[in-house]
Amino acid sequence: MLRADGLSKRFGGLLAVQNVSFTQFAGEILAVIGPNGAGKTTLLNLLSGVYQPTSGRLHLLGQDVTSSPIEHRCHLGLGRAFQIVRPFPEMTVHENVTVGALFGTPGTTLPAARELAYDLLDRTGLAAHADKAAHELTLLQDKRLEVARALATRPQVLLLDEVMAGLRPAEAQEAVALVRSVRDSGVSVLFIEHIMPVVRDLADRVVVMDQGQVIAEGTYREVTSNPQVVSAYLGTEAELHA
Amino acid sequence: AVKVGALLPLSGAGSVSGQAARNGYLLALDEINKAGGVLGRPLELEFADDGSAPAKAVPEFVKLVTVEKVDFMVGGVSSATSIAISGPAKQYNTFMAWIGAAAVPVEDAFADHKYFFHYHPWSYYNFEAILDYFKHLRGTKKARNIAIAYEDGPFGSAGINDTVAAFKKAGFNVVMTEKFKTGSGNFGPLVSKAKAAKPDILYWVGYDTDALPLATEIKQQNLQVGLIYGTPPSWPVGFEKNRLAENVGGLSLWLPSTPNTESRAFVAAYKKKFGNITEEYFAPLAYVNLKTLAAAINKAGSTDKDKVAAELAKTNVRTPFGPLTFTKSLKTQYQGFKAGSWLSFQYTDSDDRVPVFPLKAAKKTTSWSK
Amino acid sequence: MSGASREGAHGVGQELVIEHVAAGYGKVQVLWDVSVRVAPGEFVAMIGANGAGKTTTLRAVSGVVRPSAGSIRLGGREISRATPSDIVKLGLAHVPEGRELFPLMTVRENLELGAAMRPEAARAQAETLGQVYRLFPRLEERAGQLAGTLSGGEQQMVAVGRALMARPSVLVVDEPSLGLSPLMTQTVFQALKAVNEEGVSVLLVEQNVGLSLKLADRGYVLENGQVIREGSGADLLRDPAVREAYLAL
Amino acid sequence: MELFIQTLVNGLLQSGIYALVASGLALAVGVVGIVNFAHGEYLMIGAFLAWAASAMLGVDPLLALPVVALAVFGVGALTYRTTIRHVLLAPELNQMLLTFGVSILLQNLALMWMGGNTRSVTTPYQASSLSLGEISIGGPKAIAFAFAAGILAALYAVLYRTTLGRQMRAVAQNRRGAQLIGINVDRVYLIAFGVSCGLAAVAGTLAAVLLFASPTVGLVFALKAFAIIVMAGLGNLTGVLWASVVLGVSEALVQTYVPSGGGWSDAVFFLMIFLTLVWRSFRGAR
Amino acid sequence: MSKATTLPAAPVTRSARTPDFTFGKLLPLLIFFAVALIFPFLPFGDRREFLLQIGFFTLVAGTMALSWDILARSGQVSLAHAAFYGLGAYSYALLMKAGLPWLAAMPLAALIAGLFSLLLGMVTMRLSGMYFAIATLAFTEVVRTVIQNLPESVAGGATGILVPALLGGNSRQQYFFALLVLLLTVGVSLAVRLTRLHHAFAAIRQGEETARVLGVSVVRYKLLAFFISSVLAALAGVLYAGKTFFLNPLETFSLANSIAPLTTSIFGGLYTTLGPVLGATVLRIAEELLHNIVKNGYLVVYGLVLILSILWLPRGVIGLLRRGRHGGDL
Ligand SMILES: Nc1ncnc2c1ncn2[C@@H]1O[C@H](COP(=O)(O)OP(=O)(O)OP(=O)(O)O)[C@@H](O)[C@H]1O
Ligand SMILES: Nc1ncnc2c1ncn2[C@@H]1O[C@H](COP(=O)(O)OP(=O)(O)OP(=O)(O)O)[C@@H](O)[C@H]1O
Ligand SMILES: [Mg+2]
Ligand SMILES: [Mg+2]
Repeated sequence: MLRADGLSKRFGGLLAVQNVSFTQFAGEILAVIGPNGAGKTTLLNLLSGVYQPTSGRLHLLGQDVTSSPIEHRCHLGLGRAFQIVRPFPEMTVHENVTVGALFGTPGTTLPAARELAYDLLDRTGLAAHADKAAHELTLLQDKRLEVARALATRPQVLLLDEVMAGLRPAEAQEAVALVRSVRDSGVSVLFIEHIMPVVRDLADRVVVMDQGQVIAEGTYREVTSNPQVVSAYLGTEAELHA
Repeated sequence: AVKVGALLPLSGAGSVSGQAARNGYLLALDEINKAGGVLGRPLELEFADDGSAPAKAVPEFVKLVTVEKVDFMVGGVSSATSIAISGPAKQYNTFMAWIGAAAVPVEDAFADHKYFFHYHPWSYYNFEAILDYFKHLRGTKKARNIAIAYEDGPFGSAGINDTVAAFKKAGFNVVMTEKFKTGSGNFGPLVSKAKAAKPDILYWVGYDTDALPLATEIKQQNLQVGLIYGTPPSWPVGFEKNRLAENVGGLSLWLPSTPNTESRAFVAAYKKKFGNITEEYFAPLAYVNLKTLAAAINKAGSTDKDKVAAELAKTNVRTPFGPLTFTKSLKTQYQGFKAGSWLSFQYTDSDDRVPVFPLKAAKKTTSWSK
Repeated sequence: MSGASREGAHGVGQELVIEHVAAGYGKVQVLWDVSVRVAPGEFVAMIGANGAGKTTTLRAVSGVVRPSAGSIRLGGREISRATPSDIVKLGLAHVPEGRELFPLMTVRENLELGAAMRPEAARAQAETLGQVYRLFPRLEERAGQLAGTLSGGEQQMVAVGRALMARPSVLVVDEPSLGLSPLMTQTVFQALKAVNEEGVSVLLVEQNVGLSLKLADRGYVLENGQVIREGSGADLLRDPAVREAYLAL
Repeated sequence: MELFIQTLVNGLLQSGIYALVASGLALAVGVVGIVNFAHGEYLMIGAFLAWAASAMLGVDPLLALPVVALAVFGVGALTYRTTIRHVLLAPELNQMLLTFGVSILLQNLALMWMGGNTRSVTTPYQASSLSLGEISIGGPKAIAFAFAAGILAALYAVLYRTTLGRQMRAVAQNRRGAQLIGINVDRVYLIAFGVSCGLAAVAGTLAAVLLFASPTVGLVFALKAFAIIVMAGLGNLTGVLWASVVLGVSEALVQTYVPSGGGWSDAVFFLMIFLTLVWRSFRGAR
Repeated sequence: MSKATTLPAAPVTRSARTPDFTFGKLLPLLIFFAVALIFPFLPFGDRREFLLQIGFFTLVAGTMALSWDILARSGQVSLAHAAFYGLGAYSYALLMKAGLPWLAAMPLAALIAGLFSLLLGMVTMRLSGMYFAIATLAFTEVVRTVIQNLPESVAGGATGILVPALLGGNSRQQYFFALLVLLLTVGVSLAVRLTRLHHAFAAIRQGEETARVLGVSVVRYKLLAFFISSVLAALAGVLYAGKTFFLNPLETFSLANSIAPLTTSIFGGLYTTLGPVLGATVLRIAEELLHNIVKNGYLVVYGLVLILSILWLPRGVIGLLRRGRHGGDL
């Protein structure tokens, strides 16, 4: 589905992402974890086309998309939710999602897009806020909106950047269930998260990054018992499940 | 009562001339009504502001004609607004005794209008007057080389090619022809160029805003030139007090110091009414405009356009500008002042403008700085 | 803000009292009746569902949102009508939701501005900056980088660091762990505890309920703009309703 | 060769006026983010005050400058208090309409009181110049250039070296953040806007000496100043001087070496700006 | 591989659907056009001819403002409207001079302006905010200077060029023709509002990069906005040319012609169809009334009106009519 070969990104003197390669298979849920500033979000920006890589290649659904424009990747089936939320502030919540539905898949009619947007608001728990302007939402509601909008583009590969941070356990459970159900419909999911219980429950495979590089890769159990990961990322709190 | 509409630029780019004209009209109105009005009743004068913009001038003109039902129209300063109202003017067959709008396209636009009296000289008459003066300077001061600086808008650019050709035809060397941007204060390059051209006369066509910066730059770069001669519609207030103004020459239809009786009377009356005197010739021009129109109506004995036109056409009066009669211009029927009405003057160190040409009006001879 | 400050590090904690506060945005009322008390030097946690009004409560405290009713007192002075800048001068610092950094300024400038508005903090600026850098070494590495280009977690560190730079006597913190790695979350919480132990009163809003209640002396539960429960951290942790709503996983 | 050097000098001197007018705008628009369409009108007020000082009181405009600047600071502060303050939270376009209204108001007030005439002042140094061989450097324009450079340097120092300057930048970048750390946002805006107007008055005073005072004197230069600060990059103060010099010199070159170049100087001015902006946008893209 | 993914069925709880469009929202527009249509037949007596002229220029101002607003909806705050107005006017003048029938010259002139907008749009693509505004301003100034400095035989140079009267100078016919152009503009505006264009433009305006991530083809939509907007502005320019018989570069391309649509739209209500039209009408009426009441210095009061209106009506005149939520306006 998604294959990265030796992706690198340099900001001035800083190599934020160094030679990262991985492959994500259809229907797989892949977690990317790592310390703050490890380069996770930058990696996502490379995948979604917000940044051009300094070197390396990227394939999406068999096509080389290394230098294709952002919207083209979206049309191919790449959806993304931002870590630092970016709602369209003056639009209503519903209109925000409608934009994703309308343009994510070429050929969608406006009524169909509106309908889909309402469905997604229901599924992300934003139904009650549908007619609010997006700038009136709380940060956590904005994060849900990010997810709803990304889903609205009907992606084949969904990139989620810390969308569950700040959720209560019960809410996190719902979110986990939502992501699972999305996966069950055939979508591959790549997500970044610092909440380890969520990573544990959701990820089929975990990639660990530090200082721009992949330092470990494997199942949740494998990576959390990797001493390098523990010292760089998890800390002494080895007991992760409350 | 007889109603006259005055369409003037009371705001916008042309407001200096417009406001001056307004005062001239008010003064004339006072005098007319004190003397018994027209056709035995007080004359009514209705002002409208054309904002110096065609899109405002058209409705205002139509309003004066159809709503206020004025019998005659006076005023008009900017060429663009005058052209814009030529349509409605023809539609309503409006009687127009017009003071401004010197550009040639206006003449084209009103060429076939039966009731169009144009007081101000067309731009080619202005040039004729200048050429006469320069020929005189060639005779007395051996002036041969002319450098021309003109602003790049419609005012400065109108007929510039003809100007250059005419100078050449009259035997002058046009050693420089340069555009400048009015109001920019950016004369450095132009004066540098003029220095290389070594002109006897620097002839500039621009606005009041350009007078001081140009004079400054000439002094700073020490350009040697016999005469700096300009034709702005008006001069900066306080320019006469500036040492840089000394010997700068210009063209005007009228100066407050113009020595004829009519002018002195006008100055006195104006001072009495407004407390000070204006330098803008649009004030006396408007004054003459309304006075002659009122006289013609009285003579015609009715407001019938044809009768009034016939009487106005016969006008032969002395004015602050000299005698006024209406004769044909290149394209229009009734043209008032022509080349002969223009005065050339120079600023002197006694803070005043003194006529230097034509010689019959001159109070001193031209100071030549070479 | 009385003269003697323990170890000269931070001001001695002041009391923060929120009484029957109501507030909202425009015509929408969000808080109905909120009463919270933070004793001098106390560490109080506030928890509550998404949209309950926690952030709004903190905004009311720091003067960004005007309460429509009720009173807020800081060290005995009424501040519900005071401007945010007055409130900061009285010794309150706020780590806001959404960080609210200055994106086109460097990390260092962001931090220094945190100290700039309080003379006593400005005087100790160099020293506090050292403490913040010790707490977040990453920020020292990135001192010259524009804050807007930092990673999410790094920005959160700046937000916390900027508030500490003010050497507050009362610190209100809105979800500081958001976006931080597990390791960094621990660091931040330890830092809050340390600051608190120096005498600073802390009011913390946090979804990481387990951790925050463990640290806190007392806690409040907010729902629909009203306080529905309060008690010691340990009591609340034992409360079955709280456990079910905020801890079960 | 002499002509070439004189041309460069001419361009440089003209750029001083540009930079001077732009300096105040650079603070309000470039740094603090208040899009002030009325900037030229504060310049105009400054020019009239300087003219009044000279023509009515006989005080040299340059001597009157501090008082003029202070007075216009006051006018600016008043404008801020009564109007701008209330639209700070509104979208930028609303601010534009507001300042546009202020501009119409002030310009027409001036027209009503002073008439549309051009007024000029007389000073002994007006035509002073320094001659180096055949090259001459106009005195007042050189003063304007020095003022511009000085003001921009001072602004830079204030913005990047003082707490007040940092506060200004902070307020512009994140209002709520600035509030939260205790910055008195209202006061900072007031000062920034007032100072910007005061600087406009400095430019106005020199405009009165160099050019003229009239209700429309601000128009020509404010427009160009806007373009200059945008070309420099909003918030880039050193860029303002550079952009002015580049524009002034290229205008001078065109005027000198292209026949009838004076007519093309505006085209060159704006074409340079257009190309810079476009080029930078394509180069800067990723 | 096609995107045939179906999402799992939604749970039973359903959001309340707010309809996007109701005919009720069109009512004010319908009223406006009804009034505008019978306006020339109202018993104004002597004032009719005058009011027709005012009406004509108001309709032109409304067309300009609305066409500017359509562009602004895509986040492009342009100061090139004078350029397209002028390009339309000048193209029309030159095509008429070349002997084309006016009904052919008019659309052709609009198309020429449209082509220029595409060129401009392509190079200003990546600029936003003030940078975009100043680049478009610079474009206008360059176009003006070029026309001004071309030999007089080409386009009249600085002096200007005469244009034949529109519809033989019949002011009532001119009025209805201007009304038709405004109707066309309103139609286009509504079409933009009620189709996907609305969502594309709004998304680009509020977050260009985010819009692209969501699949919006930003380049295409921005250019489309530019094209539509400039064609309509050019039509307004043609109306102006045919009404005033005369064009000169300084007036036709003046900054005022770029700023008026901006202020009119904000005054009326941004990003709506009714707002700019209403803004033009109210401003013109206000100006006319002030002119009659204050006479001297009415522009001072006019400036004051603008200031007070933005202080009290942050959403423009339309905010008085509609107290609804964001985005609901047509
Ligand atoms: N535009 C930029 N310019 C300079 N440095 C940048 C830029 N964007 C990111 N960086 C730096 O690159 C590094 C990687 O950032 P990134 O956002 O990818 O981290 P992350 O792994 O997502 O961290 P977090 O968990 O905190 O969100 C960080 O140190 C950041 O400061
Ligand atoms: N600026 C605003 N304008 C209008 N409504 C707002 C605004 N900010 C928040 N709200 C509304 O107020 C309610 C409470 O918001 P608040 O931010 O206080 O909640 P919270 O408890 O902090 O929630 P969270 O856990 O999501 O941060 C929410 O329903 C939100 O939609
Ligand atoms: Mg990240
Ligand atoms: Mg919150």
